[in-house]
Amino acid sequence: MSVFIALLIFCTFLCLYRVGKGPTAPDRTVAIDILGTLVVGFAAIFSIITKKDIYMNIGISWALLSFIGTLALAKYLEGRGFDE
Amino acid sequence: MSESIGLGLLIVGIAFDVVGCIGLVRLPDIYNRLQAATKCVTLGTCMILLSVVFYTGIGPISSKAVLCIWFVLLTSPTGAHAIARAAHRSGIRLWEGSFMDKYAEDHEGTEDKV
Amino acid sequence: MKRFLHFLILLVVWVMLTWSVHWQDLLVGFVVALLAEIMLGDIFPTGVVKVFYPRRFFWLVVYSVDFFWYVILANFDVAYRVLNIYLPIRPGIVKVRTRLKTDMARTFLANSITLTPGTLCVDFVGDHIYVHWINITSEDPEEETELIVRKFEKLLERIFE
Amino acid sequence: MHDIEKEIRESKSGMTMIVKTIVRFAMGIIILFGAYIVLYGHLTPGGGFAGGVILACGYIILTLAFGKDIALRKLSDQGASIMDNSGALAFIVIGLLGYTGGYFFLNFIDHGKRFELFSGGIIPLCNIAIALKVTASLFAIFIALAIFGKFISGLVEEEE
Repeated sequence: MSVFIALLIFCTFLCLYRVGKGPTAPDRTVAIDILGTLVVGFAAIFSIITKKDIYMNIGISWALLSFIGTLALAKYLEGRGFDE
Repeated sequence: MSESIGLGLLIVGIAFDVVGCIGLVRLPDIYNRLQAATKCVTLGTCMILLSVVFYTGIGPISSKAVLCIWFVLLTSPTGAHAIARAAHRSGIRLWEGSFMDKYAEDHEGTEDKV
Repeated sequence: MKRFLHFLILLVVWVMLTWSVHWQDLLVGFVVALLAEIMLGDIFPTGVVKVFYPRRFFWLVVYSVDFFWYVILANFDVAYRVLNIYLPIRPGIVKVRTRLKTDMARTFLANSITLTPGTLCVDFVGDHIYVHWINITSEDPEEETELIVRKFEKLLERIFE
Repeated sequence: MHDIEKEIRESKSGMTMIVKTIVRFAMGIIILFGAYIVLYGHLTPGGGFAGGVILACGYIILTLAFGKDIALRKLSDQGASIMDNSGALAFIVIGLLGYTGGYFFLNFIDHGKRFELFSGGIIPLCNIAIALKVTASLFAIFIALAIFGKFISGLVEEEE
């Protein structure tokens, strides 16, 4: 299992590279969106290791919060207020 | 038996995750990156969650994993669509090697183009 | 009808979350699902009701299998393009036309386009979809429509319209 | 009857039709998940604050996807204010009711069997009160910041 976690951490560093380098703001937004989905994978692997269902709660709420973040950033990039 | 199926799904899922993140780094402009990353990471994460179902059998963990698969499948392409539209409207042009851009042509000079 | 269906879906989700049929869990689930239904039942899309007719449900299963096959294909396609040294891509945004009318069908079409080989839905204006295509193989709008949209449109028409 | 579906389809505010349909579809499940985190706070990780944040995020998604008008019809600013205050009041009242047995915050309800849902005494009630307060406050803060940001950018444009 530790091999899989190491590979996922490698993916996370690729995303962080894109967050740091990304020439424009939407590039960084994409990388953050993908990072949110990768965390769900982390939660799933931890729930396999420990056989506890609390990690799946974390996964569901993380998927939800990353969806909100993506929508808010997309709306900000379009140059509109959050409430219109 | 079910554990070996779970292990296989886990390996395939993480392989797709790695390919998606390599695509995020290698491809030239935001739209191509969005394509590679969204497709591969969505399917990869769904396969990891499916392997949870095979590892733990029917029970509280796998029912939550099924809910999570459903949620990721629903929200991930929607987020990709929102980012792509916002990027185009905020004035990010396509990569110079691109072939055509009907969206920019159709909105040339109109009020819609920000 | 729509609101009752929404309530049932919420109750099933509650049972999946708690994974228990003890009377206390079911009682609290009933109350919470009822409250959520009263608050948000009116914005639930009407088109979902149609899926639960038997014939449409059969086509939904067929569509799911078809869609899953295309998703697998899309991933191998992306892997081929990303891991190749020469990056064989020829990207661009094309405009295709759809004949679907209802909101649910259009939403599912757009999300399916995003997850299948080489295409990404950028915007929906009127009847036209702007699609970012990673490897353009034709310039004729009819042929593009045939390649990108038709394969899902036939099934989605039977499910949601 | 007021037809909210037609209004959502025709309104120009908010995001595209795809985002709107997905949010309409997933909204009930988000609220249900937040309620699950709140009500099972004494058995699993979570509790009033975490669940309240998820509930508030549900309303923030509504505001982002549909615009202010439709979201404020689901939870108006007066409604948020009433929810906020009643949450704080309920928390205090639960604490004061402990004096019926002699102490502040005495757990005066029957504890029930272990690991069943109704086993925490007053702790689930406190969680619900905290969740009401957190939901209403976060939603009100979001709305206030959105309006205030527009006000500030208007001032900057005037100066230029």
